[in-house]
Amino acid sequence: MKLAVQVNEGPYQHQATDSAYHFTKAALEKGHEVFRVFFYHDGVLNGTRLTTPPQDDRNIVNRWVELAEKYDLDLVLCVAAAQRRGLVDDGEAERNGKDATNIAPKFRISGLGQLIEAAIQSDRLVVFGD
Amino acid sequence: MKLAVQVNEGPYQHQATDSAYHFTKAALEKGHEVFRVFFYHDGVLNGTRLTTPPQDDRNIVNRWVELAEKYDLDLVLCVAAAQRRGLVDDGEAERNGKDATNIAPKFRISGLGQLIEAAIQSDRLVVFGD
Amino acid sequence: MADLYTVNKSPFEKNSLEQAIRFSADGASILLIEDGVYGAMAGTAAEGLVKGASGRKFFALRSDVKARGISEDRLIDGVELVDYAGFVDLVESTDKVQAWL
Amino acid sequence: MADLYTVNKSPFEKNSLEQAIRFSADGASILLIEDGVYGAMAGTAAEGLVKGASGRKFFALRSDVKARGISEDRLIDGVELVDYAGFVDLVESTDKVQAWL
Amino acid sequence: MSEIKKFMYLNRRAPYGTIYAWESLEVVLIGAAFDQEVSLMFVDDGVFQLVKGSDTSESDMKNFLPTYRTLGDYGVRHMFVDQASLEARGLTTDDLIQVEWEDWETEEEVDNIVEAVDADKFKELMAESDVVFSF
Amino acid sequence: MSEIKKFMYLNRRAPYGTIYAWESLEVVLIGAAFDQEVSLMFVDDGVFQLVKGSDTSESDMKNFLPTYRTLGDYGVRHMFVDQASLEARGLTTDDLIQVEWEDWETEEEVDNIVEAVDADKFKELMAESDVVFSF
Repeated sequence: MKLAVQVNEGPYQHQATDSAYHFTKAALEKGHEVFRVFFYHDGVLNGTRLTTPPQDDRNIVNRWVELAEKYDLDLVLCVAAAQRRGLVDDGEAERNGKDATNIAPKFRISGLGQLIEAAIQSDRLVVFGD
Repeated sequence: MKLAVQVNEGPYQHQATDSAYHFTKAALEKGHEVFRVFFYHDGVLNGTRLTTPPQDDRNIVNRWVELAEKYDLDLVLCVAAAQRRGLVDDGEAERNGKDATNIAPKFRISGLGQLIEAAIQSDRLVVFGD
Repeated sequence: MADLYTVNKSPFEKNSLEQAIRFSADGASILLIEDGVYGAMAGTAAEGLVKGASGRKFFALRSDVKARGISEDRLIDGVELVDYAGFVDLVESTDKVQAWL
Repeated sequence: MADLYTVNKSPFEKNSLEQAIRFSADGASILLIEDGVYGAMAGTAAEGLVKGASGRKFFALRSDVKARGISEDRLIDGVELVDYAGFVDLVESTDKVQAWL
Repeated sequence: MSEIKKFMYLNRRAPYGTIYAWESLEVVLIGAAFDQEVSLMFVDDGVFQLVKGSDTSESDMKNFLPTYRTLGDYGVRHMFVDQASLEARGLTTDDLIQVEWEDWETEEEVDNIVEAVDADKFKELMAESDVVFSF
Repeated sequence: MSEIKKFMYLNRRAPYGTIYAWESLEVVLIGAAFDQEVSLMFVDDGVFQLVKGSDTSESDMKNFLPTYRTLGDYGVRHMFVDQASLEARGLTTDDLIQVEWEDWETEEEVDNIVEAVDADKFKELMAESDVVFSF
């Protein structure tokens, strides 16, 4: 089965991103293909490398990064949502005159078309949100 | 009247931060003192300088900055909440080994004690959240 | 003096208005903001909450009412519209603020 | 085959479970996750939602049930606990997923 | 892959209090570039998204009601509204905006693609859909 | 300013589904450094925060139930639970954790500061408070 996953909430505030991570990991471990994880709304905040969660808590951003490294997962942050919430890569920094970036490795910023495409190409779309 | 304002949500996702801004501005314009605006939970995301909202929409971060410049407002981001969500100033970057900062001018990162102190020192605490 | 209660949730989505009313003392002021202003609409399944709450004074934030396309003639009788300056005045004229989120 | 409905809200906080049931077709599978697992508790004012929904199969995510201190003997009869692998299987064995947030 | 899928957007949130309604609309607009069959469903407080007369001049927020009116030009064929949700809120379809639709090839025209449906019809529509987007 | 204020923390959210319960608790812990009179009120799904038996071993989340048990040492004098909220959820105070309290100066001890109250008592408590924190 080919899956598309949509994440609507940021890390820590809502459990939605935890659920999305555990679901995605379980699907990959069962041998399913995850075509793309698309981060929308506050979900784009999953893609910042600047978090420092408490040592006795899970590291939500790093978990995604490690999963992406292991399974060559496509982690896409919606560009419009990212601009509103201050999620920036090199290209965005240059285009919008920002003096820093905060995107984590393995994440990329792209358009909403990537969500539509994922929904078309995949057998199932699974949405996690508030 | 001396006011403390608490903001629990980030920009754009929830209207809470809009309400907090308009309320704070109205209080200042009426001549009240705003002892502190304390940003907690996702509220810390109000303090990033990396946002680029659409040109036909309000710029929530810049509104706070301008209000702080005009009225010498104390805008405090909770450090624990900021660490979880990737809000970083120079000190935090050094302490946690981060290679970039994203805090906006006029905001500062400090402890939760600043919220308690604000509640003690002020005549009213007004909370805006989801 | 009694307290000011702020309610920012639609009464159709969450019970915040119902609970704010239930736990408010006589003489309380209840201010509806954000999606909370839907609680001020007449003719809905939730109008009984405000209509049945005697001894409370209800306010709604005008800018939020207008943004949601609620015309003044659809407001429950007795609900008073205020702007943010009026919100500040309510905070000043009451004992303290309770946010029912 | 029918659809899989995911519900992540407490039935005491929002009507998502009620609506998912109301709009679900006969044979639907309804998976309770996150705060949605409170809908699987027996003896609550909301238990009628699940108990009264004949023709639907209910599941609850075990890790979320356990995190909230709901012991298995307090679950409504017929609610089946699954882990994330079981969640994936449900997605595969149904037509599509509807998230009722 | 040239298969045409049936997309259903499930809208259950009031506008303005949160961004979900607006960012959901942005997906629909972008989705027009793809050749899919698109319907929108408004349930619960989602029906408030279509209420006429929104005026954001005093609230410093973007009024996106006009954008809904253009959806017929963005490949949206149906906008369904849950009748029970309307009734609970004291609303009828007269309180909602109208959205026109025209097929540029066949010149088929529809005055208003906003339509109230009951639960049975709703179930049928959801069952026929291939993908459901929730926000 | 040496005035002692009465702080009331209003908790209406379930644990784990969102971070509000946990980050609210962090405020209470930090607040212990200030000499205030602190009470906590649990209403609606907030009562679930105190339910015994939480086990997060399978969910990779931090179990913060033990922290509530220590609140007596952090200057919290009262933890009130809305009786009606408990009943709607099929719970009694037997389902909730107990929290001990001891005054180190007077050696006064209380076995359990968790107490169910009705709406009238609730109103009274809120009226007596100087500051209400909501999360």
